[in-house]
Amino acid sequence: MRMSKIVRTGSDLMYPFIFIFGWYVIMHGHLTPGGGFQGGAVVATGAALVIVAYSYQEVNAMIKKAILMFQESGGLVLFIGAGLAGMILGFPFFYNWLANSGSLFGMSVIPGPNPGELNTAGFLPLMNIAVGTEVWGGLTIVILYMLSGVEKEGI
Amino acid sequence: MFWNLPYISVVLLTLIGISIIILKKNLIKIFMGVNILTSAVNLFIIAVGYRDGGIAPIYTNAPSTNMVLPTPQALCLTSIVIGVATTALLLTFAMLLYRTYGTTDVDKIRELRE
Amino acid sequence: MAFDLTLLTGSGFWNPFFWLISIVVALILIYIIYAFGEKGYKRGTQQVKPFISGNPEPSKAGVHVRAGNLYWGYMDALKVYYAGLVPIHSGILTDYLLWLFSVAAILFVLVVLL
Amino acid sequence: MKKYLAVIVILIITSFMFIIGIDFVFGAPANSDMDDYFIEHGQEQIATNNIVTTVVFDYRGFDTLGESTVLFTAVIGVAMMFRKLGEGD
Amino acid sequence: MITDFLLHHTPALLVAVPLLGAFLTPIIGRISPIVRKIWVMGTMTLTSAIAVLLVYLVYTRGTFVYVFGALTPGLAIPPDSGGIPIRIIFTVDPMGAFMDLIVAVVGFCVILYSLSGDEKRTGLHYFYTLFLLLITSVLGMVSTGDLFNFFVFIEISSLASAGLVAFSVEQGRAVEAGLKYFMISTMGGIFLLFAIGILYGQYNALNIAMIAERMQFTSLDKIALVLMVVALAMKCGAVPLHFWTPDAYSLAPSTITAMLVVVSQASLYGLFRFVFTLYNLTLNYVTIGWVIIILGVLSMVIGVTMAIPQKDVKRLMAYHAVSQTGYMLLGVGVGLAVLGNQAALDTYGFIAIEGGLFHIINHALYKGLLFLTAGAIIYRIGTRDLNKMGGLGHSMKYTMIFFMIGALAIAGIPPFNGFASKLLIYESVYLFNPLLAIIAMVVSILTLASFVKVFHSIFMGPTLPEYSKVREAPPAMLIGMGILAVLIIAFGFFPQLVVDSLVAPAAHALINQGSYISAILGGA
Amino acid sequence: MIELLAHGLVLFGLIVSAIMVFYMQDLLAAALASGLFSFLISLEFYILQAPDVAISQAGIGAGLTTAIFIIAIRGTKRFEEGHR
Repeated sequence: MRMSKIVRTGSDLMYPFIFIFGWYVIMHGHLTPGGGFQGGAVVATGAALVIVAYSYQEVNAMIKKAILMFQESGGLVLFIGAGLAGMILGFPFFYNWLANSGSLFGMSVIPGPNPGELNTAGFLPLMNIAVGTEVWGGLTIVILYMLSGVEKEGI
Repeated sequence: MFWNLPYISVVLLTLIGISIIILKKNLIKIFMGVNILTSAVNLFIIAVGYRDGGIAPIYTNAPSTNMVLPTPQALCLTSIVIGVATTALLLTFAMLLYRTYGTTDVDKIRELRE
Repeated sequence: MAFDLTLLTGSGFWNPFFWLISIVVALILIYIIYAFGEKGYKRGTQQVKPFISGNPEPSKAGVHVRAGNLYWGYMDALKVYYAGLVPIHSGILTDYLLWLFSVAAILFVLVVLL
Repeated sequence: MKKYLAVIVILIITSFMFIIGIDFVFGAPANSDMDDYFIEHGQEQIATNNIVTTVVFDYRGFDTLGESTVLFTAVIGVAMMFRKLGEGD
Repeated sequence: MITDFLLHHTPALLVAVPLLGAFLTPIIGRISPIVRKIWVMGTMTLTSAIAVLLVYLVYTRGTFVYVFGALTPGLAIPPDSGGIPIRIIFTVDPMGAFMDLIVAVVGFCVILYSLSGDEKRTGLHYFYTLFLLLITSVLGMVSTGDLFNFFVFIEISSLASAGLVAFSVEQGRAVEAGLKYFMISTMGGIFLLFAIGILYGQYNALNIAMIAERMQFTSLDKIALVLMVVALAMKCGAVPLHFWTPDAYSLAPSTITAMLVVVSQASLYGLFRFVFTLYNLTLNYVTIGWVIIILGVLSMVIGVTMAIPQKDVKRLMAYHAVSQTGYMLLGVGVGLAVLGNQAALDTYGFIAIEGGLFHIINHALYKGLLFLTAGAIIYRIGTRDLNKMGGLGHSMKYTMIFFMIGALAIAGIPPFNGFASKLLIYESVYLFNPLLAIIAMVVSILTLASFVKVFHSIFMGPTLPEYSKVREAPPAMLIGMGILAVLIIAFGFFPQLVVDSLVAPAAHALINQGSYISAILGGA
Repeated sequence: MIELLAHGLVLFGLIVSAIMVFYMQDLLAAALASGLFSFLISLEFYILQAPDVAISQAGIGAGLTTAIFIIAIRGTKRFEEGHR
């Protein structure tokens, strides 16, 4: 199944904005509503838009499933690695070893309502990125594989 | 009683979800019922954590500190992602079954019995 | 013995050692019966063949009793029981889900009301 | 026959579910000490403004690991089932 | 330094190591089959070693508490929180450690077995990924002290095992079995989530110990209890919620079937944990005890009677698994029904619980062994229909011996381990209600009868012409089965040692709600 | 008052769309009704002050779940048994 040229051009134009919005949601997860799951889902929805606009064969030539699988595994390894790194540094598993440390993402905040600062929250942004990568890859690969099941039937 | 509106809708949605699951015969329809049931449970969990006049538990430019409970929202996020994973796997099963059995009617997918 | 073999069961006990003794006794009995056997037996001669009223002996593989023929009498005696039990395993997914919900309903009545 | 049984079962379950609909009071949680702790201390301990994210990734971070694992499992499952049909592996 | 590290973070490593292994398997598994085998085997060996270490620590030092994300992992309650646990806590008491041991042993044997005989299959890196995820989920389920975490792990186990059941997608029947199993498990998961929501809404806590301390047993709690009992009884395959069991067990690869037995044991653990630790005496324990007893009796009788006419070897064994689950439910249910009566608990209730728990480990061992032998036979002759088998005893001698050990153990013939645990159950249940004990004995006899049938139709008789070229199972399979067989014999010869050192602490931990609560909340 | 009205309206819409899922025999229409249901429930989450969950439900529930439902309907068949 192949959509018309208008739809494809539209999806081409839309995709960068959806992508940027998704990554905004991921990166500001600790300040505004959102986070890894939500942002990853938004990016994956954008990918779904592209996949729907083009035919499966064209998308399959564009994106390799192995790369998406690698991306998904990589996100998860980053996620669990952030937890394990604390253990190597002498803290318990999943201890937030970056929070209030002054280094990367280590600024403190004043309690109470405030506009917030991006460079806070310890390893939470790292985990947001990891989860965002994982959800993006995972949901896209689910759609691709399910479409592969449809297309072989010739429907 | 009137203020319990979300809980009452949870009960009604549970009723509809269970009805779809038991009474309908099409696999895809049954999975939609599962989706409705999951959403009903999610709504229930969120409703449990609501406080009258509370705001979302986000300090960024929040006007006050009377906040709704954050844990139900965390649980609900988890359950939504679990729901989509479950739905994807279930639909995969349905598609593969259609390939071999040529139907999505549960009355006809019964080679395994006794 | 470093470990106490006896298993205490509150009102009784069990020791695998008794089982070992009984096995030894059984082996001795087997040997005694074996010793009473016919001395003139020779393998691979006509002596081994059974005599079935002069009919030729069927091949070994042909007389193997297959699983479906075992316990025929048992199955025949309990025909009524199995006629009620087997159709329950109907293979229909919604039936199984209905069982799940029925058990939930029964337990609701039992536990919440009692 | 089976349909009537199904309707009866659904009605029984729903009538018991109404206990839930009546016993809980909407808008006034019976108990909120754990969540009050998150709201009060979450910001200074983790330096995060979004308490939900704090709960998701820090206080209950292990759940989130499990949740990502569920998604991973589903992806692997879907990929495994379509393995003959997709090209490559 | 490294031992210090291991001793402090054992529960975290128990889950983190197989998870990391599973995440990397899809990447590493692509390199080559040899690398994949080494990787999976190494991960599983490490996991088993950590589990055994954890079991040792728990049995020598008492309950192991590990708080995820706190600065001091042993401190369940932060000082500024006002006496409430706020983070996810792993509470490994002897009961949980007991289950960890089962998972470690059976998982190790199964992975050893699966090293050979998988050349015919495709998509093996997916298979091993899901396998490691399944191991992780079971280890997490039995170690966790947090309700929602339990739900997450049970969902992982549902997804992973459903995928593995449908692993042979080329046969539509496997997909059908996977669908039925997964659909019913999903409903169970929704029930469980609903129950967790109810408990959370009332008590604002997710930690089992915390909820147990605040438990008031309102009608909402009763609803939550019913939802949990139904969901977990379904997962462990108790009649009349057992319909997925024969389908899933018979069509999964044999290695996975052996693991599915362990998964259902873990669900059984969850059922016992919730009933004993979460509710204990606050609940109407006599009613719920009788509910569990009736589920157990139904499972025993219907499971074994459905098993006898089966023609598929694995389907028959699956019905026996249902039947054996009934023994555990019966034993522990009797213990639960007399929980408030101290005199009865001392005379027979505690022994009934011991018997039920001892039967869990025995069942995991011999049922795992039986499914593995069935897998070896199916691997060699390519059919699972009992009517087509016969005379295999001539060519597969070791498999026959292992099958015989497993069959005699499941039928409760001395001196194998099944007899010891069944004896405990019979004698204690007889004091509770003689009728139940008689039913249990009759079921045991029927089990023996049906295994005589299986043994006769698979191994006895002359060599059939179509199987004249069948060879013995590969050595890796034999080693995997051999470890289980040796354990069965050892458990049969030293039952009192096992009961005293492994089972009795677990049973004490199960019925002693106070010690579980005080391990988390301190004092009290 | 207006909030209460909106709240009630959303809940009413939820139940109506769930009943639509029950009665639609065209599975594609039922999938779209299910998407509408997801969207309404995300609105309800927003009303209940859970913006995180609302975004998540809108992206995952209303967007992706509907998409995979439609893909699955394309891979199987469009109408329920007994249709016409």
